[in-house]
Amino acid sequence: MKWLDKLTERSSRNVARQTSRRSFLTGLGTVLVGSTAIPLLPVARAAGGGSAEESGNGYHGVASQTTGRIDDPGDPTSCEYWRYCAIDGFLCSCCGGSVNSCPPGTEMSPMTWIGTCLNPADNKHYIISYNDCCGKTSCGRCLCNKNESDKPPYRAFSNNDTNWCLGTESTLYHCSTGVIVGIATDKQ
Amino acid sequence: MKWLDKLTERSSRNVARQTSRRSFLTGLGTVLVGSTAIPLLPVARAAGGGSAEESGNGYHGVASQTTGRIDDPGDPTSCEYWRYCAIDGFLCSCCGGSVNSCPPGTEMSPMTWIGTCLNPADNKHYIISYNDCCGKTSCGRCLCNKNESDKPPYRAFSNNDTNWCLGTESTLYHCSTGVIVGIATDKQ
Amino acid sequence: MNRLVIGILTAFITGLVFADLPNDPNNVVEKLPASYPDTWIYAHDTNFFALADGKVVVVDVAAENKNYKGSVGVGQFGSFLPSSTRSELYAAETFYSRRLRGERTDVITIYDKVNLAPIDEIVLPGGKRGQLVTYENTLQFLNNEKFLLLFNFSPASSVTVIDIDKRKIVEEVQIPGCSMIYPTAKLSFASLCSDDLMLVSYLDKKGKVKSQKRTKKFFSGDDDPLFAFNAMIGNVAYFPSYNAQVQPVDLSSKTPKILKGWSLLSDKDKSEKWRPGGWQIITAHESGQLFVLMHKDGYNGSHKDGGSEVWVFDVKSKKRLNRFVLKEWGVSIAVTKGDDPYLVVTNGNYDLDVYSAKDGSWIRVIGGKAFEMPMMLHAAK
Amino acid sequence: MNRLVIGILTAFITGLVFADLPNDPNNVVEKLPASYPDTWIYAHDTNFFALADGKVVVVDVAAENKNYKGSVGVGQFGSFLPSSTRSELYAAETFYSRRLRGERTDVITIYDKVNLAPIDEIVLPGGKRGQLVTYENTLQFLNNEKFLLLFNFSPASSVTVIDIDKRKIVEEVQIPGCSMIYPTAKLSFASLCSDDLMLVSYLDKKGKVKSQKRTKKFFSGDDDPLFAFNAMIGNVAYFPSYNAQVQPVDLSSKTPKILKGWSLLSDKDKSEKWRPGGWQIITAHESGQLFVLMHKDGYNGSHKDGGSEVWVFDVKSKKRLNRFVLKEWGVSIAVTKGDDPYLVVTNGNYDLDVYSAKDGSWIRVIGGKAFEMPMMLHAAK
Repeated sequence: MKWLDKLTERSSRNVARQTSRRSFLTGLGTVLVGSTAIPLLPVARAAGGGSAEESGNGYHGVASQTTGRIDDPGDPTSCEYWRYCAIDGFLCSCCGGSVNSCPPGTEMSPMTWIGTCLNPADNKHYIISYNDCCGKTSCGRCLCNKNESDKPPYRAFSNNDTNWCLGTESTLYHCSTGVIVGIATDKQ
Repeated sequence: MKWLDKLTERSSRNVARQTSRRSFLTGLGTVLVGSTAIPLLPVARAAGGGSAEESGNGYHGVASQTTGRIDDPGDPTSCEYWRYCAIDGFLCSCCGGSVNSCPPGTEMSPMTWIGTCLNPADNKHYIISYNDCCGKTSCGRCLCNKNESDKPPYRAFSNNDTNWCLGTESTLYHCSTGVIVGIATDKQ
Repeated sequence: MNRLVIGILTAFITGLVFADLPNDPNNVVEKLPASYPDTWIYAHDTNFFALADGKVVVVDVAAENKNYKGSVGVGQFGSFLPSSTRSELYAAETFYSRRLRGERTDVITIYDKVNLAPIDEIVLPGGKRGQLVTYENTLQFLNNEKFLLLFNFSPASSVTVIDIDKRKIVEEVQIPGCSMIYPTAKLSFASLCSDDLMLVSYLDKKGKVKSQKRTKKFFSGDDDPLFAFNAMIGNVAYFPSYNAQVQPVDLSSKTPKILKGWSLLSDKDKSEKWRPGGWQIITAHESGQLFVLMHKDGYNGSHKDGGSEVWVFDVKSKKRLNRFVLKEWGVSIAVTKGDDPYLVVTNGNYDLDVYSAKDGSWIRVIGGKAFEMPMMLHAAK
Repeated sequence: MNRLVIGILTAFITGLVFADLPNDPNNVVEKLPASYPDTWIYAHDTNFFALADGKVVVVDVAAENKNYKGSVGVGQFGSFLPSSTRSELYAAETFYSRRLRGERTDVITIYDKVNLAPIDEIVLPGGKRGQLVTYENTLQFLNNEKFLLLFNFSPASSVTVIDIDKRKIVEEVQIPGCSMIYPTAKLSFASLCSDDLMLVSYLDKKGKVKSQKRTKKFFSGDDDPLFAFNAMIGNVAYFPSYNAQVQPVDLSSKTPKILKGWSLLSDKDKSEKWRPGGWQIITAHESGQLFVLMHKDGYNGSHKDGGSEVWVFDVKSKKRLNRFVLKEWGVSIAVTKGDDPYLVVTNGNYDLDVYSAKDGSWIRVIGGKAFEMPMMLHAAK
């Protein structure tokens, strides 16, 4: 299940933290300086002031998590977490699941699309299987769209526009995981 | 079909125009001065600056309408239009219908809840039947909740919490009309 | 950080020799405990922008992190009720064969708490399930959770009695002109009626209706209606009115005892026109405290406007103990049970604000588009 | 206005003697014309926050007022296609007996344009309807709209051929490793394939597959994939690539003619890394103009980021004619036909911005929660 970012007004306010440059939102009052988005418009600026409610992941009302491993760095509730380089959907880490497990009552899709993401801790590329969790309505939380090496639907298994809730009892899409299935030996 | 205002971030920005004091939004950065809501917080203020896109109805991206009658004053796409004193739902005027007609492909509910609203033009109270239009998913546009003389569900025909898509082929609620069915002779 | 520092850090980190991260386990689906802690609540998202697609989210309000535990679908003005004696959840819904249209099927779905998965369903005939913006008292237990009672509205009013042990419908009780289900004694329930009184329906052990009885009139629907929401402390139901009266009704015996009402307002409060308002505007803690969502400058029609403050009352002394000024405008409120209760507030952004119910201090916000409109908050009972 | 002025105005207005407003007519439901003007578009709202509950909204982009004409439900990654020869609309959807679960039924529903009401449906066996974020080429006509073709993905790829006159399925064409339906001549269609070429499927007059043929390789899915969206001018399909090449394919004869590609970019554009990006990133006007949604500072993965500008090209001269700076960041674009074309842009707030397609001047915004996510805009053809 793959798609583009939903831009509620909320997300456009939290533009600096919620979205990387890889977002529609770059057109809504931000400018890119290096890899940091700086809000420019008054609306964005007014809302951009950090507060205790804003965790580093940029999703208002979603607290940060850690993997607990120094060799798996980052926040699994953040769209910037390294495994999510080609993810497209709601992060299961925000929905009662985790980076590699589905929320209760959903079914993990046996078919997936595959990404190859760089782990900044060991500088190795890992093969990530973006298994969808299926059978409940859209989670709604932590929508994240990254498209590194995403291909069009005619390269199906590298495509994140497809509803990958396939081979499950129900094709309703709920959220997405990012499961390590191997090391990409052919990448540097 | 009756409910409370949905407060998207957008609506909280347009607080001064979109909502009267009869809204949750009065808690979100506004203060009441007479009958006009004045935005106080920076966020509300930044967004409160009018622009050509903001019609008098306060719904961004919905242009104003008139009834074309001097004795039926106001804008049927505005929550402040006099007939809507006890409405609760999406205004059919914004959804392909009008104040007294349903959008194509929906079915008008034969059962309704009833309000009594003051027409400021002739200072008379009219009996308004809030017929729901049914059979399609939520219109989404121009959500408006007014509760003048709204009663709890045990006074069913004066209650706007009930899904009045009753006696229709489908109970899916789409939008609400405000149909004049008579003059309220017993009110001053 | 400038490039040099980043370069040094990168060199440092990549200089560490890590073993490859292991492959993740395959096909893991989370489970929940068979019974939930007191700090877990059920947030019912009515989702007005896609009404057929509502849901109930299980939320741990005590947890800063991973507080979204899971969800079950409860759409089309559905009703929801968690069991406290079984590891089950009940959801009354309406389905159509073509989602928005086609053949209608009303169903009570039974979910298990561990897997949040449907384990059975009871099909409801007649297409008359009451569809209202989420109210607590449209789906209730009776007889120590042996019976499940569902409110119907077609627009004739009735209550369907289901034997949950047998998962069978056993009765339909007509309650003309009345609404809602307020369980009284073991085998009876009251309903609020359009003529300013309660109708009490008495069942036999099989769930069949034995008799019905009307109380005297005890409020005025014309002048100062009681809200259909109430809060229970012990066996006493506290119903607030539009104009901030509280009407206690003792539901411990078969026939409700109408107790003496009192006002939430001081003279100063009255002059400032404070009133209860919002959706779920009242909640209670078992220690005897009543929490009411209040707004100033009330008027005809402000009773669903929400509120800026939650007022805390001691029901014995009828005194106001506290006045919590909310961080964000409130729409619905619920208090969790136990010694360290939380006050959970659906705010005007439709996120949940979590406060201490003891001193009103704000603790955290839970949201992030987890809900479109969590109108109803079910705390464990 | 001060109170005095208001008082005077009130006295003036109420001093007028009005006859009572008449009662409104009863039970009126609007109708639409049997065929729609060129300025009406279909905005397909994929609605990711309630995916089962998507819809298509009919919008008159030329009207300031009353521009929301009506809607039909198209959910669960549905596909949609309006007819230009019949007064009909087609929607391919997936339903479940319990909304989110239960028995699956895939259906093509036929709506009439006048009433936006379902008039018939074709049930699709096998539970294999392709579910993707809304693409134009998953549902297409062939043979002057006698055949309706639907893309399946299970993950085996195939195309179901439906005879619309008879409202019957006549064939399923296997297209292994390929995707989408690009009609070529009267009885054939092409699909884009994973091995960098097109597969062409030839049907007989009854809709049965006669033969299939692969073109030579003409692009590189590894290095610079073609988007699956294209824009048609006459019988030539213009496919943009991730890196801003345009690949024209002449679809007028049975076998597609791969024409010479060209770059949208000048050397300066290239140094600024301009690229097409967004969802529906390309559209055309029949006069020979191509419109492409562009963003700066492109990188691996920016191809769905949307864009700040729409660039206008003349396909004959391959010159850029115009460069429209959008008022709001764009996600999807479509141009209406006729002498006064409009450029319609789904913006980052998921409202529709309407521009003049001639000079790029902004005209109006159409929104107000009419859509959650109108990813695909179908203009009349």
